[in-house]
Amino acid sequence: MNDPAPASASARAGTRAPAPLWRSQLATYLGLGAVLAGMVALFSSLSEYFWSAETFITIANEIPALAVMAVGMSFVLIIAGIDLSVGSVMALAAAISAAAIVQWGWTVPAAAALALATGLVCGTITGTIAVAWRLPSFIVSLGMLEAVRGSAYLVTDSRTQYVGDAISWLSAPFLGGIFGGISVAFMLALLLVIVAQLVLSHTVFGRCVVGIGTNEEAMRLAGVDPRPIRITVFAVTGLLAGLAGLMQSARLEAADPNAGAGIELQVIAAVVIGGTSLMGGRGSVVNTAFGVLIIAVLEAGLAQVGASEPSKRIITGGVIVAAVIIDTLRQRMDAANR
Amino acid sequence: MNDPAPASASARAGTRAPAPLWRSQLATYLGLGAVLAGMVALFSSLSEYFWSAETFITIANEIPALAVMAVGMSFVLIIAGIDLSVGSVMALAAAISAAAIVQWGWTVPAAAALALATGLVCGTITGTIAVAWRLPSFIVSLGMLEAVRGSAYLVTDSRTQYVGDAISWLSAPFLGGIFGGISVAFMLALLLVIVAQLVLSHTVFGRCVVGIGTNEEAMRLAGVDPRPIRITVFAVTGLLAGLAGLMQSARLEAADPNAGAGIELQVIAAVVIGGTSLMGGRGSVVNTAFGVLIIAVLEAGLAQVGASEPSKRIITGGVIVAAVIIDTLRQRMDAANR
Amino acid sequence: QDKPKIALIMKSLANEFFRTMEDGARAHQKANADAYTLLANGIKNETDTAAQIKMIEQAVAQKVNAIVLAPSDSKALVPVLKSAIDKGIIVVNIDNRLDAAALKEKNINVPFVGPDNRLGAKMAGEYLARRLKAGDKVGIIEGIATAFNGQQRSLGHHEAMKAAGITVASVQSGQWEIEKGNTVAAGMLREHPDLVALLAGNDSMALGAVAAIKAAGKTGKVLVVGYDNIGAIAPLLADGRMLASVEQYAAKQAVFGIELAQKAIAAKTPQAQLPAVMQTDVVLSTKDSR
Amino acid sequence: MPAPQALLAIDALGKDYTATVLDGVTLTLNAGEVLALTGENGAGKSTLAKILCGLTPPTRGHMRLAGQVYAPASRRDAERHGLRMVLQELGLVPTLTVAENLLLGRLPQRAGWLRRAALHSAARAQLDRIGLHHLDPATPVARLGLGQQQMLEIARNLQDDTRILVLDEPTAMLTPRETSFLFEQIAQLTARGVAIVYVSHRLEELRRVADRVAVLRDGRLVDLRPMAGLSEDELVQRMVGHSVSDLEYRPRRAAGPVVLSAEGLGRGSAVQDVSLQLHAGELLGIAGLVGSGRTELLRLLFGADRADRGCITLHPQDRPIPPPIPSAATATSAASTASAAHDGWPAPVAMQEMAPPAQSPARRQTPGVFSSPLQAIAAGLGLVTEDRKSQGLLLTQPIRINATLSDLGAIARGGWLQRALENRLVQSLVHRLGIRCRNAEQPVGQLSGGNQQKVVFARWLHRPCRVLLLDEPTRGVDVGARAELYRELDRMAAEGRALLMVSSDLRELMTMADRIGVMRAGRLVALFERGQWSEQALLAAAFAHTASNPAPVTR
Ligand SMILES: Nc1ncnc2c1ncn2[C@@H]1O[C@H](COP(=O)(O)OP(=O)(O)OP(=O)(O)O)[C@@H](O)[C@H]1O
Ligand SMILES: Nc1ncnc2c1ncn2[C@@H]1O[C@H](COP(=O)(O)OP(=O)(O)OP(=O)(O)O)[C@@H](O)[C@H]1O
Ligand SMILES: [Mg+2]
Ligand SMILES: [Mg+2]
Repeated sequence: MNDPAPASASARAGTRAPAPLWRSQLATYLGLGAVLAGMVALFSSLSEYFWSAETFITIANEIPALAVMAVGMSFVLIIAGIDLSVGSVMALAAAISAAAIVQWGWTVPAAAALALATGLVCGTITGTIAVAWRLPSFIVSLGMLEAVRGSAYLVTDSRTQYVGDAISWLSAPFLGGIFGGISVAFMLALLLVIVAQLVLSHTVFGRCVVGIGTNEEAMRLAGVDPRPIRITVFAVTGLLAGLAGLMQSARLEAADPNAGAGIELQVIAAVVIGGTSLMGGRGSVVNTAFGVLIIAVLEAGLAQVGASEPSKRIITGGVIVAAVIIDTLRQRMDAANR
Repeated sequence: MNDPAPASASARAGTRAPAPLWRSQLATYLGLGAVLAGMVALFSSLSEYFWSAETFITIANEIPALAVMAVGMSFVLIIAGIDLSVGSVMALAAAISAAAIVQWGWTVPAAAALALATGLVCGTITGTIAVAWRLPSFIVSLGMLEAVRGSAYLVTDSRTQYVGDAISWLSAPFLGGIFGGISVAFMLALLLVIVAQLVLSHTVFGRCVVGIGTNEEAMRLAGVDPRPIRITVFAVTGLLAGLAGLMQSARLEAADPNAGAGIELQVIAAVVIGGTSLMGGRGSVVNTAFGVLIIAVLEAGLAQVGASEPSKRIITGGVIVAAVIIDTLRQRMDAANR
Repeated sequence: QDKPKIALIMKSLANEFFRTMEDGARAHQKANADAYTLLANGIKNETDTAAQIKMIEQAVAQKVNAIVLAPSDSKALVPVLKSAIDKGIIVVNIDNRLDAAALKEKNINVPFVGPDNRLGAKMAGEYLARRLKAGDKVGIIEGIATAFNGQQRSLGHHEAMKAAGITVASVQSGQWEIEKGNTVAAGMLREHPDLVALLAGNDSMALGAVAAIKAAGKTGKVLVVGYDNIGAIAPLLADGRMLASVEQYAAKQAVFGIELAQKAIAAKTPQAQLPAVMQTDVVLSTKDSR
Repeated sequence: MPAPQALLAIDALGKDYTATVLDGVTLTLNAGEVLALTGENGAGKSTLAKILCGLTPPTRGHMRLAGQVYAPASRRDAERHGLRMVLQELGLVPTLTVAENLLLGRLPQRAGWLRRAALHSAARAQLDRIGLHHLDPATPVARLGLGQQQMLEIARNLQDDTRILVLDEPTAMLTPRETSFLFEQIAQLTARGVAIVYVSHRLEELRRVADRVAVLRDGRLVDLRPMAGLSEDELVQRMVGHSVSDLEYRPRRAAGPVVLSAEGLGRGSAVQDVSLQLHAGELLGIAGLVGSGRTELLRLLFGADRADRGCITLHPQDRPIPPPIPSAATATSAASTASAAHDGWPAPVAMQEMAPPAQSPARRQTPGVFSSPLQAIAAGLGLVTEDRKSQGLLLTQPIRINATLSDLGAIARGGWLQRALENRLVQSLVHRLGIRCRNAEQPVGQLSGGNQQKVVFARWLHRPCRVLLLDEPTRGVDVGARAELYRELDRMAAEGRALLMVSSDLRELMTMADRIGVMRAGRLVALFERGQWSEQALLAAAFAHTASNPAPVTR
């Protein structure tokens, strides 16, 4: 009909322009960045050789498996699920590819594909069961944790499989070492973090993941079927756990059926330190990467300092909580200033 | 206008009168009861000696520690929290009481009180940190898991402490064996389950726990301060983990600083199998007890059958998922019939 | 010139055996404070091979002169050791022997200082067999099946039983833990009421077995042997609830390893020329030997 | 005029979040009076109410209660002083029972143990007061409809020790019957000397209950005067700053061909044998009492719940629906969703055949109904949900994400979101509906109630759907914005869409609808044509106990 009165319209509609996106994005990394910097400074002062390119390269080459699984777990937590089976899946994928290379004489690419496929299948099973019967993913993935670990024992006959350097190109220096000794696996993990962040914040799929994690019913009524999306998230997480298994056996040149026992808590810790909520709907992959770094630096630093086992545990526990407290306080400050 | 039409009124308020409370309550145990019965039948057919008083008494005496922790965990999950530190707290409580008895020469009651106090303090710390900074209890309790385990190593100097039969009255037959060999600990756990269920459904505290787990903001607005209730739930869970530690060292006559590593997942599994939601607001302690029984019977049965490690794992995983599926289907049928 | 720096990397320091090992090493370092500095580390749980590799890498990054290692896995650690050796670091293997084939494939020589787990287990088994008669039934509670020393101990137990004509009715894993050992033992006792002995792969599981025997009301009727001779079992050995355990001098193993590394550093012996094996003692520990 | 001793005196009260939302509000409240508080969405009404009841502290200013300085630290504290509030947003705990919710925070107990008998009798008494005689106090709240929940929320605050009762849009979800129960209670309370602060957008209600009216605009008190003698037009003028004419007489819209017809639709006892036809270009209103099954019916039509019986048929249409916001949509939606809508349907088909072939044959499917909202949306339906909090919105997410939720295809290319496109679209929606917010990045949870409702509506505004189902779409929306929503509905109808609107506001239905169906106890009991209805007749149909009413007139 007629025009809305201009005065009232402008009063009602958005007044201030939002702060530039990149600035608010960058600010979210401040808290965890500070924790990380503090830890590096502390360990450098405690241990003679900590502040060295070698140390950092070593750390960089240690994290890909954890990082890759944490990327998948970020999506799982954002969609308000949880996946406890990643450690087992990682072990099974490594074991199967080792068996394929050593026992069945497969070529390396075929075996690698098999490892990834194994992870994919495991993840798909978890996701499908959880979705089909609308069960909590906690319990489904706990069941998978046990069953998949059992399968890993079965495949390897409970013995570590020696693979040799067939797939060690994954852990070899990237581009013949132009970045120091930074490995191919690290570069792959880095790439994955970036791609995953883009997918999360810039694709329809990512938007649906966030939406389902926030309010599944609202998404359903908005015409998004949550089921295939949920399954996809678990399937991809399985796939990434499979990739982590490959990375691990490339580095160890062996597949240990016990590998990754209990690593799920570490993976989840990394994601949660990165500010992703266990209740779903909120999270960032880049922050997860910070969480991974914090855990890796802590572990490496404590080992270099040669802390006793009890103090290692106590310090680790303290740092995990402190990191989250600092990050939370920073976020609140930030929210108050907006 | 004033009198509501009888016809329309009855149509609105749900036409049929609700079934008597006890009947619908009993019905919720059907699904898990069936799973349990199925498992017992299966193991009895597989093993000559499974169907015997001895077996059941042994199982009964193995479960108190798990059951007691699961009671606490039920409350934690209902309030939409999680406590990963129960295993560590159990170990620390056992270790401290062992040290008190063996090294410092304390009397048994004093040492037992110390164990309970230790658990209470650990739980209170977890709860208080989570509440004070509004942090996810997952991450706080993960920190505590590490820190408390470290303390257990510190107290025991990483060595298993031999306690002997100082506190073995806890695992001794109840009332001199009038119930066969059923132990004092089992009776205590049974009592706790009953009391906890009553507290949950018949006290103001229990109703507040359910309310906070469902909609914390609504409770706050209704004038219920969620913070002390949250802290209490974690504190009690710590206390119960301390009690579990005592039960454990009474039974094994030794306190192992590594005891209960990873048991948190088992405890949570028992609670979730019992139908308690990880998202909070829903749960029953009696159903948790069923979950504990399922896990205990499964473990004992597999050990008795002498299954190989891989098959143990695979079967365990399968049963956990199957139990939850069956229970879910039964609940849905029930809801549809109402 | 700095003192040489030696890294001692063990399995779980939460495990009594390795705590003893660590204590021995620290005492030795204290006594030789001007000869070398020690960096002792252990992993969180015994199977966390990846974590142990990280520790080796951190040690290399810290430019240690020698690494004394109790590997958590006999194959998976070999590649990282090879790269350490290539950097001129002396590597000595203690406790759990590295896989010969893997070493050969990498073309390296790593001296082993340690006990023969199979022999130790066999000794315990033979001591037990003397109290039993042919045709008796026993159960074996093994450690984690993937662990090399677990496998070795099981082999030793089996060998001794076979030699004496005793039937092994059941073999299950107690995952090295007291609680799991207890559950498994209880199951075996119910399933085989005529079981006369339990052979445990370590003392924690033996403790669990003793509790299971008590719960089944069979104290004194079922014999138990363990392994490692931890402090907590002393009262059990004394009153006969456990028959025997195996002492393998944890403290000494690390010290021998360190001394070997020290000598090699001092004499600038290349890794390839180090002796292949230095067997350490395993001794039966019984009521009488204490 | 006002008694010398005012019960509550508010002096220069102000509140800042990041922006100032309330400033310099000064007014007094006398015992036994009803003060109506009105104003546009986001004017600060709820904020003022919350300050009164201790839910949030004021940034500036102070209050005096019966002469004493009054600065409540919490809702608890305010309640101790006798100030109670019915919140705009429901604050019930769905897993607890009706009785427990009613007495939450003061459950009868002995040494911590609940006294169930006392609890239920106290709850019973409170329920009776507000006309919920039939409700079992032991029912879990999760099983109640929204309207009943709203009644509970009110019942919860009808306490004997109340001195001031603040009602924040208590009737937004209520039908005349419930509303009159509420007004009875208000009369009793004021007779006892209780002061009432009544927030509402329903102007005719204000006339019925209020003694004085206070108008807020942009956080400032712009008017405060006795209700008597004030015309509605004047009131609107003061609220919005210009007059709004939504009461004009409107002729019946020209109905197009049938777009959707439902035959014998039913689910359990909530909806029984509903048959209706939706025509292109007209608006069918649905009236009925709280809990009469209106929401359930919409959910069945939309596939949000599965119907037990019945059949839905979609009919083809020659006239394509143009994308409603050309600026943003033309460029993009062509690729994905719009094309489907443009093609139209080949022939009248039952839903069964409409279902995508991907549907697994193994799954049992009642012939002819939608089995999921996805199917319904693909077929050109849309639903503005009733419960915006639990079913409509992603509360923690920004407006931007919420507003574009139902048509992500329109702002994406090859699965990648086009941020610029999205921002433009959202900007235009925000302007078009006058959503009052800081910017499009503000989480919806921070918006005022009416503005949240607009966001839910916005979502369906840019999607070219043929049939739009609206469940209480103007719940909590102010008159000005309401007129804007009506304008959008008119435009949609003019474009040839079929609209089905459930509303508890009879006046709204009588203004907007071309036909009005009345539901009672799950059945569609009557259907009136424009011109044939009167408020009396509609109410009679909704209340009648017997089936002696005019049979459904289906054309
Ligand atoms: N927690 C908050 N943080 C930031 N802004 C807020 C918050 N709560 C309310 N506001 C803002 O304050 C303004 C006033 O909101 P209020 O809820 O008082 O409006 P209202 O008059 O009740 O509107 P309605 O009629 O839509 O309910 C709105 O612009 C809203 O966005
Ligand atoms: N999940 C459920 N379980 C049992 N009964 C339900 C459920 N949902 C709704 N009902 C009942 O179905 C009937 C119809 O409810 P519905 O919400 O459709 O009515 P409505 O007319 O839209 O009223 P309201 O204004 O309350 O939304 C009511 O009696 C309600 O209590
Ligand atoms: Mg409001
Ligand atoms: Mg409704």
